[in-house]
Amino acid sequence: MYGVFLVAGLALGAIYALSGVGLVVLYRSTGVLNIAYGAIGAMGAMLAWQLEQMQYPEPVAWVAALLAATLLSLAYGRLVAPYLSYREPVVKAVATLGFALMILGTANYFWVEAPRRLYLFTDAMGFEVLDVRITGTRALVLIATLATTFGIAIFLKHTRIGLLMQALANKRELSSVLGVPVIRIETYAWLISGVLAGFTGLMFGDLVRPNPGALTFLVIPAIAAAIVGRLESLPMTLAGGLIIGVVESMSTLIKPIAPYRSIAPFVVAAILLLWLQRNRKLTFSGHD
Amino acid sequence: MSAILEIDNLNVVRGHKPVLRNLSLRIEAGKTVALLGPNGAGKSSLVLAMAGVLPIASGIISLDGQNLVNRPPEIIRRSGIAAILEGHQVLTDLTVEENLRVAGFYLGQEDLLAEMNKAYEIFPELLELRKRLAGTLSGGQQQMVAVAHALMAKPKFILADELSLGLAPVIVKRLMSVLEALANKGCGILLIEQFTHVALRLADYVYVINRGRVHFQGLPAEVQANPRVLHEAYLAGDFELAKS
Amino acid sequence: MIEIRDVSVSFGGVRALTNLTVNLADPVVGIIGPNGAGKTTLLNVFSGFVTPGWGSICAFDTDLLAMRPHQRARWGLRRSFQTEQVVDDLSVADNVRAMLDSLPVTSRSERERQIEKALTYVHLEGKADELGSALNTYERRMVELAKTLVGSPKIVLLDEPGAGLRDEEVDALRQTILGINEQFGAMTLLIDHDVEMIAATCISTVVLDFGELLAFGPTAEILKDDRVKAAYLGIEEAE
Amino acid sequence: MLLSVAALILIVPSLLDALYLRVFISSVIFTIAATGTAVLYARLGLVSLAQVALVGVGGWVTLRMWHATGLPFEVNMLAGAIISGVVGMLIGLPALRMRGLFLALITLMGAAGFQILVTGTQFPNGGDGVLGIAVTSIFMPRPLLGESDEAMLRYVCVVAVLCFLLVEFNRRTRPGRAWALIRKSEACAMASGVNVAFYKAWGFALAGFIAGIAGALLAGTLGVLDATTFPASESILLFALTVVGGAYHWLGLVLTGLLFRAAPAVLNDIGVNGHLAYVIFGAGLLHALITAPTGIAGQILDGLTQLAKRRAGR
Amino acid sequence: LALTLSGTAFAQQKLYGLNTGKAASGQPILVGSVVGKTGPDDFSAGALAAKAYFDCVNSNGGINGRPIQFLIEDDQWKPEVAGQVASKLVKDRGVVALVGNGSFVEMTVNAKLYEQENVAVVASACAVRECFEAKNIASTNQGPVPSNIAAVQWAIEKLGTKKVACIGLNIPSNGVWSCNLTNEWLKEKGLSGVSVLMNPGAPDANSALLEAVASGADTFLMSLPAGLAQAFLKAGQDQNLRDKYKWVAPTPLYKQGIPESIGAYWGDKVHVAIELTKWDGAGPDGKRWLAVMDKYGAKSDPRDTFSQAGFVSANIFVDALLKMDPKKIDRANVTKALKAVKNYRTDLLCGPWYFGDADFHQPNHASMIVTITKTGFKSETGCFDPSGKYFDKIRAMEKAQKLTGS
Ligand SMILES: Nc1ncnc2c1ncn2[C@@H]1O[C@H](COP(=O)(O)OP(=O)(O)OP(=O)(O)O)[C@@H](O)[C@H]1O
Ligand SMILES: Nc1ncnc2c1ncn2[C@@H]1O[C@H](COP(=O)(O)OP(=O)(O)OP(=O)(O)O)[C@@H](O)[C@H]1O
Ligand SMILES: [Mg+2]
Ligand SMILES: [Mg+2]
Repeated sequence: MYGVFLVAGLALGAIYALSGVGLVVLYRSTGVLNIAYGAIGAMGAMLAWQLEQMQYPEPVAWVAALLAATLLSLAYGRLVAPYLSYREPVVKAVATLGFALMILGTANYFWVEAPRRLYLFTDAMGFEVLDVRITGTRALVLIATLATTFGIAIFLKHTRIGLLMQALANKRELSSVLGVPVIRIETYAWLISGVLAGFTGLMFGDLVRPNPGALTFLVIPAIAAAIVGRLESLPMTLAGGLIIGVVESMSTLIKPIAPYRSIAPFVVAAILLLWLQRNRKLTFSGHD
Repeated sequence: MSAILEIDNLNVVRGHKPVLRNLSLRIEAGKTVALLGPNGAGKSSLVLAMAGVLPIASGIISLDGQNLVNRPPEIIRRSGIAAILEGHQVLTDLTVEENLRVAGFYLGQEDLLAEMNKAYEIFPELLELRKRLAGTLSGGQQQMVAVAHALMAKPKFILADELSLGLAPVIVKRLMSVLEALANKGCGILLIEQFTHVALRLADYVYVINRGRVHFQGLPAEVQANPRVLHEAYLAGDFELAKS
Repeated sequence: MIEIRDVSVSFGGVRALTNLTVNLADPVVGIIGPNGAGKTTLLNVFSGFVTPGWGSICAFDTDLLAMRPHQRARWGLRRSFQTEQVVDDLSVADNVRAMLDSLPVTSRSERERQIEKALTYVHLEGKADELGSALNTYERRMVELAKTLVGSPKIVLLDEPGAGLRDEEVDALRQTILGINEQFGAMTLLIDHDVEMIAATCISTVVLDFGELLAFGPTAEILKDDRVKAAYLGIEEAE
Repeated sequence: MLLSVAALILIVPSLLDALYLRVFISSVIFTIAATGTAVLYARLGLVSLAQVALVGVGGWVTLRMWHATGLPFEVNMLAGAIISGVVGMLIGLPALRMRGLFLALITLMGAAGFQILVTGTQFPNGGDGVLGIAVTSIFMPRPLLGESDEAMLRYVCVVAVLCFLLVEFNRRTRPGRAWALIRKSEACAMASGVNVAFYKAWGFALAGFIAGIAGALLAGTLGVLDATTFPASESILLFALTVVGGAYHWLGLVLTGLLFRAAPAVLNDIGVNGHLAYVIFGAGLLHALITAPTGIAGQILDGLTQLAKRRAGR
Repeated sequence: LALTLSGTAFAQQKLYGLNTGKAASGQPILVGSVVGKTGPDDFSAGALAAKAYFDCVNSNGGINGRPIQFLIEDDQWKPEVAGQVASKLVKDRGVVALVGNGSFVEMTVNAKLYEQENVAVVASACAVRECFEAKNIASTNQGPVPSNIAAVQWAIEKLGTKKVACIGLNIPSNGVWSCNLTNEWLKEKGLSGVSVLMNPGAPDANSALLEAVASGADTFLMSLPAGLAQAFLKAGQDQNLRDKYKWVAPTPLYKQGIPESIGAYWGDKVHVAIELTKWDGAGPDGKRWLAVMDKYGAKSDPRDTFSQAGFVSANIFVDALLKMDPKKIDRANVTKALKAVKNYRTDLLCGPWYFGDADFHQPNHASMIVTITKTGFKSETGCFDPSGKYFDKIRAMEKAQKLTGS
């Protein structure tokens, strides 16, 4: 019994982790916590669904989803984000809510609520672990999460672009005075996170449901995973996402709290963060 | 061929307040120009404007005839003007070595290492600290990193704002000789210093500004011979203040 | 009278202070040393932002380290910072008043009297109602200084108060510091890289290097010390 | 100043039709809530993304109190405000060790948690026990002085003015100075003898208290509350609009309330499709954040000072 | 032949209201509707159908010459907005009644206003408990409780269900309420049921599914909105549980596009209790509904259960008003007339409809069962009224007040 919920929890956790990683990657390079991340992914997923309805082959749908999300991400990164670059991180973050509302409104306008289902070829595959069937899509999410976590961690650490991204996230103005081509580097970051958002949206569209509202606000539990990684550490974000998933799934077994299990991301994030901060002294101005 | 960095009739506004008013100034390669002035005169604003951080309302900044007005900071840096901003500005979340790598990222790998080693030679302290996050350094150590940033860029011109602020005398001396050496190699230097005597000793030419305007320009000897020049320039500000 | 015993601080692997032991008694004591010597760290130990690995500081028969930072301020410890901290949207008087808020000065008139005295002392009496944002660098320094002087201070710690000031202003600052003990009865510890200022104000001086005590004694003697010259002033070859 | 505000409060409500009476009541209530957000943001430099959730807490307690005791509205409102203040302080506890985006996100976690809890428990509507839900909702009556919509609008305006004054009083006295120091730097504040933890907690408690009042008024206006009013995203939006309106001046907070509640209502009233309204609203939010860094109020006030200067110059 | 002819004639007459063929030009009668359009789901289908019918009536003589001006307001799923728009309709515009309301929040907030202002509401999409327990609101749809119970009763009879897991939203007035009543009903029958509650925003239906599996039930009753029910089915497909359990659901899954979107995997395995009769019903009103929608509705207007319900609401309203003196059509009289409606019969509903003067309104409580096939829906039963105390009470009340007898 426990095993079943453990496996299901890991599968769920991978969902949180994957979007958490996407959030952290962008935040680390641009200082923007993108609340529109879910909405961008949702747009990709809806487009993929639409193309499937129009009988286009599946690869076309995949490409369209990734492309649409990347374009949206780039559009915001190039056209809007630079104007807000000198603002504090919280303002930069809440500004993306404006973008999220725009995307959500547009998506809802074109795709009025109706029964929908996104099919991916990975749905047909699957294997069993501890009596739980893991579909190809879920396995893909888990693998992709692991791959992006470590791939991007290595990329940021060992490449020049990674270094410049870190510099930018730290102090944008000083970096530009030091000669860092701000716009170009930020464009890379928005590009990478756009691709990730598209991929995440596609996966969520399949696993959750292709519904713009539901996908848009999934960003909030995803932020919980990112918080566990202090918006900084990709492996910790991964761990955070998985722990959150397992806790949420396992609390199904405790009757009185089972109906409230969706609260797990927030409780786990708050507790883990407080615990990770236990040795910190009072903060000094300018440091988070 | 000697490069010239020229500023002509520059106007800069911060908030709603003009901080530089029709300011003209010129730095030649291999020469050190001291920029003096009381607090709030606009010295730092000039550096920021030249570095491309502050928008320029009107006027010309040109490097060998190439106009740099309102170009992005990284372009200005890449064209050979390295500014050391006021207040020991470093990338706090990066290590010292990463700081230097960022500052010289557009050099080739070999060049980068060579420049980095040169910087470490000038500041052996930094070699020991190279794995530390710059944010945890002492004020003076951060200032060394800030200077090293500029050195990494192999600049044609260095704009140094309050270079000696917070540095021990031993380091200030070392820095001054570094600047001298750079000037000898053909680098033009704009030196902003509160310690007037230090600046005057090094400078080939002096500007005294107040309230965004040039009040005096001439040879350091003139200022040294006649300190009233400085006082009058400073007072000019107060006088205007009293009027307004 | 301040007794510093065996104070050691390390940040991770970095030793910022090593077994520092020294007794300070003069009204104005200087602290000098190369960059990264541990001067600011020592001040931070005083004000409680850094907890030493071990060691003790006993000031006027009180164990300083036993108190929480804000309690030390109430006890009579004052400090200014390497980067000034005047609040822009409070008036000059309110900047000073904020300090008095948490001190056990009960009567309102006494508070106002002290504010006035401190502001007069730093020659800002005419600017009491101006906002912090309207001040220039020198005036801001002076507001910081005035803040340290209200509410019967016992120890005033100043971290590079002269940085960024021009020569005449440094002169004025010097005079101000020299009068603190007489006017307000507090003992001053002064960090600065301006050796002239140290020489002119400090009766004795502590020299730190790599977190250790390099020398301590009357300022004039200290500045002649060869080791100090070599490590700090950098004039060994010149002479 | 106060006189002209009083005159406005007296006259305006009698000119409005039923729809806009309701709309303005909501707007004023969220102006009050935004006042709490602004205390933290403008005075302490801290961001709370849980304000709307705290409004919910205040409303919950107020309803619970009324169903349990039947005491007059004002008493229940005070209870709601106090409890919401305490909860606000608890959510703000991590603030003792964090600031900036992190702290904001922790409070967001609080808001998201509240959303789930209150969806499951719902707001008290007369059921037995603490969490009981009645078969037929019993409506909490309006406060005695606000029985009609017109009177209620006056009532919330007066409470809003009182909340402004409460904040202003705090700002001009000890807490205000302590906050100013903390905002500048916590180290500096501590060195000045400020008990940083206490005054930060005080800021959160005050913000929570004010949110609680807003919640009570909302409950008082509608008689029942629903979980759908208090999702986490609304808390984010309220903060964003506080920045857009301008957190540093009461005029900004009035604008915040109007943007939060009146703007969508106008779009709805003139028949704009709800989804398109989202698009317009989102774009407006971005536009305002970009073009008015000090908030719309900041821009208006700036413009006025410039104008005054130019007049004086002539 | 004669029979069909007279049938068409009857339909014709009703289709065109007064059937004058002339547009009404008198003083308009204001009628309102509050629907939850912008939000997690779109509940406006009922109002759109009502609008189509009113348009039809208006171009055929209106209400004895007076046209109906129909004002639809979107409550955006927000209680405050619901209060605002209801104030606008009831107080500012002075509507005589509301028709076709459909919302998750509106009825709770406005029930008191409607009572105070003495305005009657003939709703068509009530989803929460408060809607059925308000004095001035009566709906033509039946809500989750009868629908849940009908589905379960049929599953017991036809599929041999022994234990039911009711998967619902963790919302007291919706999922908790309907699942509790279903469980009580099961207990009364000597069987057992458990509630599996999930948050509306829950990303993953998988753990709800596993919880349901762990409960030991043999039948899953998906008392969820269509989107979530579908996600639940998908989780079931991922785990390949189709044949291990029985799958039933209340009305929400009776929706166009569902058979295609849940996929061929589920063909003939999911059974749905529907609140009104089938869309393709052969009855005159069923045909008339589709005809009106085609002629006066927009192409994009849904043709689903809630559209039927809205159409019925509008018919009830028009029929009531046609009997009134056109000069005396004001709110008080309209409310009186609507409350007097009883034993209203139409082939779109399984039973007779009434408004009545009670604190509680559940006039529609009989259902039909359909099975989702690979391509559409297949009827399993005709109309039937579920057994049990819950319904006995309603039926007793109907009899006592003579609301249904002919
Ligand atoms: N961020 C800012 N926004 C608006 N005005 C500013 C800003 N920073 C400085 N100023 C104003 O610009 C003017 C010039 O300041 P600047 O810093 O250039 O002077 P400075 O000569 O470098 O002085 P210091 O010796 O104190 O460094 C001053 O009047 C100052 O008030
Ligand atoms: N938070 C910290 N983490 C790690 N190392 C630190 C930290 N703070 C200070 N240090 C190190 O401790 C040593 C002493 O620093 P401190 O700031 O006391 O120097 P200082 O004497 O004030 O120098 P300066 O004259 O440059 O201000 C330095 O090597 C510094 O890098
Ligand atoms: Mg300067
Ligand atoms: Mg220091």
